[in-house]
Amino acid sequence: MIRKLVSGAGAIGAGLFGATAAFAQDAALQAGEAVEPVTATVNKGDTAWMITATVLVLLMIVPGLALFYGGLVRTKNMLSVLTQVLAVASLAMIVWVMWGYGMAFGGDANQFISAGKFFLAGVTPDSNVATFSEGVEIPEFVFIAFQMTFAAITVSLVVGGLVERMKFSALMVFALVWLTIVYFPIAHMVWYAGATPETTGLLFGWGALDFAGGTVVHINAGVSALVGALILGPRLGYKTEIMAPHSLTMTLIGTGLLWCGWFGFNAGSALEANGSAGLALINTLVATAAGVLFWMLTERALGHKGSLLGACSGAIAGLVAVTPAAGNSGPFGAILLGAVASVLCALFVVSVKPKLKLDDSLDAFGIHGLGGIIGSIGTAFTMLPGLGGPAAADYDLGSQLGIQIAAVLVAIVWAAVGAAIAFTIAKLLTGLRVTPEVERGGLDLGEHGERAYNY
Amino acid sequence: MIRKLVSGAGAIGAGLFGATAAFAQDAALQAGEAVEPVTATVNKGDTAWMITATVLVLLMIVPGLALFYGGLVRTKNMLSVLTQVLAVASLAMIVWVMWGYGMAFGGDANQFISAGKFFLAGVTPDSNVATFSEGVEIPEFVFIAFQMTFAAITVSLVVGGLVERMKFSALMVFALVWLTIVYFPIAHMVWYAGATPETTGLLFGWGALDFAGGTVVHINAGVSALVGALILGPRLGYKTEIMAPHSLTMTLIGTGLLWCGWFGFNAGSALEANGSAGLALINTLVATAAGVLFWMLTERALGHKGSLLGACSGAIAGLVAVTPAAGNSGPFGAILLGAVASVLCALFVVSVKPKLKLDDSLDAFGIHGLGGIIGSIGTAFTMLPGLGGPAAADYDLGSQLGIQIAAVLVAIVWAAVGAAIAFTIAKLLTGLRVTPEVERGGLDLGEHGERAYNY
Amino acid sequence: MIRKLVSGAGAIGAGLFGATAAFAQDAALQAGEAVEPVTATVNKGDTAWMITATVLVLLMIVPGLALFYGGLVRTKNMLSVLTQVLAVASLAMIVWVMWGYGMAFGGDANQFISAGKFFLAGVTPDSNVATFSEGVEIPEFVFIAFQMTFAAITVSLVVGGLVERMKFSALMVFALVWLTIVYFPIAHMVWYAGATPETTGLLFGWGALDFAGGTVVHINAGVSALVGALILGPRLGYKTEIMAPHSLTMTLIGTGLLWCGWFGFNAGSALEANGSAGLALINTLVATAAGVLFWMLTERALGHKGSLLGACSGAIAGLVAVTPAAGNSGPFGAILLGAVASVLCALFVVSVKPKLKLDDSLDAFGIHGLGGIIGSIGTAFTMLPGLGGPAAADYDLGSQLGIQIAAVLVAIVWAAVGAAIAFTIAKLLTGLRVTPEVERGGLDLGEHGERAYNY
Amino acid sequence: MKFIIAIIKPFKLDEVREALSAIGVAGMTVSEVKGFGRQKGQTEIYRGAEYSTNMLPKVKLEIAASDALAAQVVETIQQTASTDSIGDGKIFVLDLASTTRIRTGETGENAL
Amino acid sequence: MKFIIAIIKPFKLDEVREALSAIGVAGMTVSEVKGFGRQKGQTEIYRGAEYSTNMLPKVKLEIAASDALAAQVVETIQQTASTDSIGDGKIFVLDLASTTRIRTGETGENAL
Amino acid sequence: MKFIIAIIKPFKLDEVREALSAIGVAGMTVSEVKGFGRQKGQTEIYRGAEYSTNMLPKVKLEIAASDALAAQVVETIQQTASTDSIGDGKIFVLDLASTTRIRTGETGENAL
Ligand SMILES: Nc1ncnc2c1ncn2[C@@H]1O[C@H](COP(=O)(O)OP(=O)(O)O)[C@@H](O)[C@H]1O
Ligand SMILES: Nc1ncnc2c1ncn2[C@@H]1O[C@H](COP(=O)(O)OP(=O)(O)O)[C@@H](O)[C@H]1O
Ligand SMILES: Nc1ncnc2c1ncn2[C@@H]1O[C@H](COP(=O)(O)OP(=O)(O)O)[C@@H](O)[C@H]1O
Repeated sequence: MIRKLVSGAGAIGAGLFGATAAFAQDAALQAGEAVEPVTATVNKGDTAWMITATVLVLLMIVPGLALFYGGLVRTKNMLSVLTQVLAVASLAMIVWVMWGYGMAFGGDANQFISAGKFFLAGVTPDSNVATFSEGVEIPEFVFIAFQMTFAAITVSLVVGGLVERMKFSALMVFALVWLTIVYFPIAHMVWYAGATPETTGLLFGWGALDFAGGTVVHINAGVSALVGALILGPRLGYKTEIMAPHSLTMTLIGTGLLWCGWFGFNAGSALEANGSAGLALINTLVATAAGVLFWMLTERALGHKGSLLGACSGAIAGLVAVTPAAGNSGPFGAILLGAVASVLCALFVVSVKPKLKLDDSLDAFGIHGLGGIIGSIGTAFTMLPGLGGPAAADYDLGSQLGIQIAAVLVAIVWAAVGAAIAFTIAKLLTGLRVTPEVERGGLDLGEHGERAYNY
Repeated sequence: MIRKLVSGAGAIGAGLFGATAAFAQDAALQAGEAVEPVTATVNKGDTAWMITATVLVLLMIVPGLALFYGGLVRTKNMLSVLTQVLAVASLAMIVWVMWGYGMAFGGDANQFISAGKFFLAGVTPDSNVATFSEGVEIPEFVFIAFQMTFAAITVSLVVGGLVERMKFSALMVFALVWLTIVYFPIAHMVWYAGATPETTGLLFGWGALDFAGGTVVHINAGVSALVGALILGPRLGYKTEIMAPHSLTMTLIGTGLLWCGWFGFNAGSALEANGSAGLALINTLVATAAGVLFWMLTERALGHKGSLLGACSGAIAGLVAVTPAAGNSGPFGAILLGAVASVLCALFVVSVKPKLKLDDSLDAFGIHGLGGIIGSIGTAFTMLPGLGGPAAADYDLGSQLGIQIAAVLVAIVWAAVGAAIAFTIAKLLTGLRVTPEVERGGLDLGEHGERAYNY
Repeated sequence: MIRKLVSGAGAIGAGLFGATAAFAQDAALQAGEAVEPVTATVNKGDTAWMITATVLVLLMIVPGLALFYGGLVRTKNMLSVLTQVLAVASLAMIVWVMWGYGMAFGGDANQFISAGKFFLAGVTPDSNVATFSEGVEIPEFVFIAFQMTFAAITVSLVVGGLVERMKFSALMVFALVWLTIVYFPIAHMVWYAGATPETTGLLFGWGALDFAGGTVVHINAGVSALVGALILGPRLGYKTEIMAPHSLTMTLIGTGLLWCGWFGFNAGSALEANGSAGLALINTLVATAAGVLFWMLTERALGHKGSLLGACSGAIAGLVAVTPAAGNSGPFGAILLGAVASVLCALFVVSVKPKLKLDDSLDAFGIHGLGGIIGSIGTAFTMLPGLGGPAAADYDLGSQLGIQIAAVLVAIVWAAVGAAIAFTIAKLLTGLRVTPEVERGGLDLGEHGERAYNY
Repeated sequence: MKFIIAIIKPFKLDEVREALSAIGVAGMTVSEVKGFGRQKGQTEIYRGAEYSTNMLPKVKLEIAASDALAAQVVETIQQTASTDSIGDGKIFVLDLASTTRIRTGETGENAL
Repeated sequence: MKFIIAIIKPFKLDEVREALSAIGVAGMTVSEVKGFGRQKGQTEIYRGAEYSTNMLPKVKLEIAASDALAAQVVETIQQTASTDSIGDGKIFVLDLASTTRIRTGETGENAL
Repeated sequence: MKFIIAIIKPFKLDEVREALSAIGVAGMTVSEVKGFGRQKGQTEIYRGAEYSTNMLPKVKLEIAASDALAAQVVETIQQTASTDSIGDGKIFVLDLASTTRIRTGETGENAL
C-alpha cells in the first residue's frame, strides 16, 4: 500500500486501475486472484472534495497568482500581467480538453506521452477513474477538470519571468507550444501508471515521489521562466530605475488566495477525502507558516528589516517545497522543509540574484524553480520515519535520493530545452518583445489600450 | 431519467419527491409499484458539496460581484456600488426566509407561485429534500440556504444598470418589490415540480431546460436592469465626460471570484456530488475560457487591442451562457456556447450599444441579459448528442427550441413588466435619482458620507 | 442527544469518545452496555466538508482579516497590519503543533488544560477523532488542522486594538505568551470533554454553550485587544488628526471573505456535513444580513447616513454574535441576535466610544468583544423553542442564562489577566511601542522597509 | 509672457480645455489639488470618528501664455469655469521671465 | 499681491491651516509633492532590490495674499511648521500680477 | 533668485535630478501632473467607450535657485531631459521675491 500512498497523485487511476468501472473490473479479473471482484463505486464524499479542490486551484490562478504577480510590477504594466495570466490559463484549459488530457493521461502509449481520449472521446458523466484506494472511484470529468487546472496554473507561473516586456501574442504562441512539448509529457512521465513498465511514465516508473507537482509544476515552470528571462533579456532600466512593486497589498491578497487554493493542489492530490488528504492539509499549513517566519528571520540575519514581501515570498517558498512532500511527510518534516526552502530561496533572491545579470523579474525561478528542487530532493528525507515520515521500515534513503535527483535533472533538462524551443518558435512567429516605446509607456496602454487605475 | 437529469435544478426535490423522508416514502407508496420502498437517506458527500456550493455563491456576491461592478465605476461612486450590492443581497436573504422560499418552493399552489412554509414554518435540522436521484436527500436548510444565495445574487446583478445615479433608499424599495413580484414567481415557474401539472411551475411544466438559472437569474436581472436604466435615464455627462473604470484591478478580482463562485452556482445545481456535477464543473471551466479568448479575438477583429476588460467581460458572457446548459451539454458544446455568447455580447457592447441612447452603465443587459438569452436558446442545441450533449436518441430539437424560446419570452415580459412596476413604486415612495449635486460630487460622499480611498 | 448537538463543537471527540477508533471501542466497552459495539468509521463526506471548512477559516485570516483591518488604517501603516496578521497567524500554527493541541485537546489532565500529544506524538494519517454522532469519525489531522486555524485567527484578531503603533517584535512575543496562557487553556475549558468531570474543561463541564467560539475566539480576542490598547496608549494624533480608513474597498473585500470563511468556522463546528451544519449555514447567512441592515438603520436613527463601513461592521457584529449560537438557534433567533448585536455594537462604537479616552483602534473590543458577549448570553435565549430554538421541553432558561453569564465572566477575567501578563512580558523583552518618528513616518517604512503602494 | 494658474472645479476641466484650445492655447499642465476656501466640504464619518476638513478636490491649470493672449485666457477660463456657485475657484497671473522648449532649446514665445 | 508657495511636512498641515485661518487667510490650495533636499530618506528593499531615493513626501501650500498680509503669512507658516529638524521645508514668495474670482469675475484683492 | 518650473517626461526624472545635483542644486520639489500639448496621447477603450484625452503623465520640478545658478539649471534640464521627441516638456522661469527656510528662519540665498 505504501507505494500507492506515497506515489505521485493523479495518474494511477487513469492507468493502472482503469478509467471506468468496467475497466477496473477487467483489471481485477486479469489480476487472476480476484474471485470476488470488488465493485468499484464512486464515493460522493471524495467527489465533493475533488470538485472543491478543483475550484480551489482555479482560485490560485485568477485572482490568486494574477494578483501576486500583478502587485509586483509597476502600475503601467499591471493589466498586462493580469491579462496574460487570465489568457494563458484559458488557453491551457481549451488545449487540455483537445489534446492535453489525451497526451498526459489518455491511455497507454509509451514512457513519454499517453495517446487516446483526444477531444475527450468516450468520456461521459458516467465514466469514472480509480483513486488510490481499491474500489473507490471519482467521476472522470472531475479528474479531468482537476488536472486541467494544474496545466493552467503551471503555464501561468512562467509569466513571472517575462513580465513588463513580452508581447501578448508571443506569450500565447509560447504557451501553446510549451504546453504541448513540455507540460503534457512531463505530467505523463511523473504521474501516469500504465499497464506495463513500457507504458508507465518514465519518472513514475523509477519510483520518483511527487505528491502534488513539485516537479511537474514548479521545477518545470521555474526553469522555463529562467530560460525565457535569458532569451528576452532584462527590462529597460533594470538595476538603474526604480522598479518597486506598485501594490504589495495586491501581492498579499494573491499570497492568501494562493495559500488557500493550494489545499486543492496538495490535499486534492490525494484524490480522496481521507487521512492522507488530512496529512497534506496540515503539512500545507505548517510548511507555509514556517516559510513565512524563516524568510523574515533570514532578512533579519542579513541585516535587513523583516518585510511583508519577504513574508509572502516565504509563504510561497514553503508551499512550493511542501508540494511534492505533502502526503510524503509528517508535520515536522514539513516544517523543516518549509524552513529550509525559505532560507535558501531568500539567500538566493536577496543576496545572490542581485549580483547576476539575469532579470527573472518576479523570481519565478528563484522561488518556484529553486523551491521545487529543494522540495523534490527533500522529499527523500521527509519520508524518513525518524522525521515523522510515512516510509516503511525498509526504506532506503540513498536510493530514493538518487531517484529524486535523477528525476529533478530530467525535469530541468526537458523544461529548459522545451522552453527554448517554444520561445524560439514564438520569436519567429510574432517577435518576443514589445518596442522600447511601449515598454517605456507601459504594456497596459501599448498592448491592451487601457489603464489599470483612473483614480 | 433523462428528464430529471436535464431538468432545471432545485425545485424537483421540494415538490415531486417531497420535502422530508416521510413525505418521500408516501410519494413512493402512492406510486403504487413500490413494494419495497426506497428509504431516502441524507448523503453526507452531497451535503458537504451543497454547503460548499452555497458558500461559493455567496463569494460571487461579496466580494465577487461587488468588486466586478465597483471597479467599473468612477472613484467617487465606488462605495455606493459596494454598499448597494451588500445591502440588497442582505435584504434578499431576510426576505427569503420570510416569504421568498414560501412563494418559490413552499408547497403546491399554482403554476405561478408556491404557498406554504412562510417563515420556514415546520422546517427543522431533520427536514430533508430529495435530489435528482431516487432515495438521495439533502438537509432542507442547506437547500433553502443554497436557493437563498440565488435570490440574493440576482437582485444584486440588477444594480449594474443603475449605478452612479440611483438613490440608495429607492434601490432598497425596488429590491423588496421586485423580489416579491418578479424573482420568486419566476423561480417557481422554472424550477418547481408540483404534484400535479396545475401546481407545477409553468415553464418547468413545458419542459423548459434551465440547469442553473439562465432564465431565472440572468435574463431576469438583465432585462430588469435595462428597464431600470431606461426609467432612470443616463448618468450626467454620459458620452461627454470620461467615465473610465476607476480600477480594472478590482474588476479582475471580481471576475476571478465570480468564476470560482460560479461552480457553486452551476455544479451546485446538480444538488449532488456526482458525474452530473462533474460535467457542470468542466463545462463551467471551458465555456468561460472560450469566452475569455473569443471576446479578445472579437476586439482584434474589430480593429482594437485585446483588453483585460474584454477578457473579463468574455469570462462573464461565457459563464452566463453556460449556466442553463451546465449539465445539459458536453464540454465542446459548452466551448461553442461560450464562444458564441462572447462574440455576440462583444459585438453588442462594443459596436451596437455606443450608438444607442441607453445607459445600461455596466452592461447588465448586454452581458447577463443577452448572454442568458443566447445560453437558454443555445441549450436546445447543446443537448444534441452530435455536439456531445446528453439528449436521448429521440430528442426533438425543433420542439425543444420552441419551448426554450417561449420560456425566454415569458421571462423577458414578466421581468420587464414587474421591474417597471417595482421602479415605479420606488419612485413614488422615495424618488429614484440623487440630486445633480450629489451625482456630481459622487454618491459615496452624498449618500454614504465616506470616501473609498484616503491615500 | 441534545446535549451533544448543542454543546460546544470540537472537543468532545478528542475526549469523551476517544481520539482513535480503537480508543472509541474501548470507551464503548467500558460503558458496559455495548454488547454489539458500533465500529466507528471515518465518513468521507464529513471529511470533505471539514477539510473545506479548514480552508475557509484560513481564508478568513489571509487575506480576509488582514484586508479588513488593513483597509482601516492609514496608507503608511498598511503593510504593518498585513505583516502582523500573516506573521502571528503563522506563529500560532507552528506553536499549535508543538504544544497548543497538546494543551487544549491532548488528553485528560485537569479542568484548565489538557496534557499529551505534544509535538503531535502518536498521531498518524490513520488516527481519527469522533464527531457528535456515535460511530462517525474524521481523521485526527483534519481536526488538528481545523482547530489550528481557530488559534491562528484568534490571536490575529487582537491586532485590531494595537495597530499603527506596536512594535512587530513585541507583537510576536506577546502572541507566543498569550496563546500559551490564554488561548489554549480557554479552548480546553470551553470545548474539552474529558473522561471524568475533573478532566473536563471547566466551562464545558458547567454546560456552557459555545457552538463555534463566541467565548474562545471573540470575547477572548476582544478583551485582550482592549487591554492592549489601554497598555499601549492611544496613537499619536488620536482625535486631533484625520485617521480615515485608507481604503474601504479593502475593508469590503475583507468583510466578504470573512463572511464566506465564517461558514468554515460556524458550519464546520458541527464536525459533520449534516442538518446541524445546515442550520449553522443558514443562521450564518441571515444573522449577518440582519447585522448589515440594522447597523445602517442605527446610523440613520442617529441622524447619520448609512455607510459602507457601517454595513461591514454590522456584518461582523452579526457574525460574531451568531457564532456561539450557530447550531443553537433557529433562523429567526439568529436574525434577532444579529440585529440586536448590530444595534448595540453600533451604539457603542458610534456614540459611546468617541467619548472615551481609549484608542481600541479598529474596534476589536467594540465589535468582537461586545458582540461575543451579546452572542454568548443571547444563546441562552435563542435555544428557546418559542424562538425556533432547538432546546428540549424541559429547558430552563434561567439556569442556562446563569451558566452563560458565568462563563462570559470567567473568559473576560482570564483573558484580561492573561493579556496583561503577555503584554508586560513583551514590554520587558522588546519594548511595546515604536518611536514617535517611526509612528509619524509610518510603520511600513520604519518597521518593514517597504511602502504599500508605489503608484 | 504670463504664467497663469487657475483653480477650478474638477468636472469643468474638459470644457475649459476645449474653450482654451479654441482661442489658440496649445498646451497646459494640469494637476489635482485640494482647495480650502469659503466653500464648505461634506462631513465624513467613519464609525464614530467625524472629519470635516473643508478640503475639497479641485483641479489646477498652469498655462504659460504670451502677453497678448493672457487676458483672453483669463477671461475664457473665468467664463467657462463659472457655475455661479461658491467654490468655483480663482485665477492667478504671474509674470513669466523666460520659457524654454526642452526638445529644441527654443526660448521665448516660440517655446509656447 | 504676493503668491506664497510653502513646502511643509505633511503632518503639520492641519496646524498650519488653522494658524493661517487665525490671521485671516481665507483660502489656500494644497497639493501632495515629493521633496528632495538635505533630509535623507529611508531605504526600501524589495527582495534583493534596494531603492533609496531621498524623495520624501511633502505638502505644498499655495496662498495668494495681499501685500499687507504676506509677511505675516510667511512668518506664521515658518513658526508653525517648524519642528527644528532637517526637512521642515521652505517658503517661496513671488509677485502676483493679478487675481480673479471665477464665480463673480471680481479681480484684485477683492478676489482673495 | 529665480523660481524654475520644469515639465519633463517621467522616466527622465532620475537622470535630471542627478545632473542637477552635479551642478550644485541642493533641493527641489517634484510633483506628478498631466500635460496637454502637441504630443498625442493613446486612445483608451473600455468596452465600447473610447477616450483619447491627450492628457499625458508628466513630472513637474520646482527649483528655487540663485540668479547665478539659474541659467545653468535651465540649460542642464534642457539637455538632460531632451529625447528629441515631441512632448519632452518646457522650462518656465519666474522671478522669486524671497525665500525662507522653515527650520531656521533663514532667508534669501542662504535658505536655498
Ligand atoms: N488665497 C488663496 N490662495 C490660493 N488659493 C485660494 C485662495 N483662496 C481660494 N483659493 C482656491 O480657490 C478655491 C475656491 O475658493 P472659495 O473661497 O471656496 O470659493 P470662491 O472661489 O467662489 O471664492 C479654493 O478651494 C482654493 O483652492
Ligand atoms: N532649491 C529648492 N527648490 C525647491 N524646493 C526645495 C529646494 N530646496 C529644498 N526644497 C524643498 O524643501 C524640502 C526640505 O528641504 P531640505 O533641504 O530637506 O531641508 P531644510 O528645509 O530643513 O533645509 C525639500 O524636501 C524640498 O521639497
Ligand atoms: N503653454 C503651456 N503652458 C504650460 N504647460 C505647457 C504649455 N505647453 C506645453 N506645456 C507642457 O509641456 C508638455 C509638452 O508639450 P508638448 O506641446 O506636448 O511638446 P513639446 O514640449 O515638445 O513642445 C505638455 O504636456 C504640458 O505639460
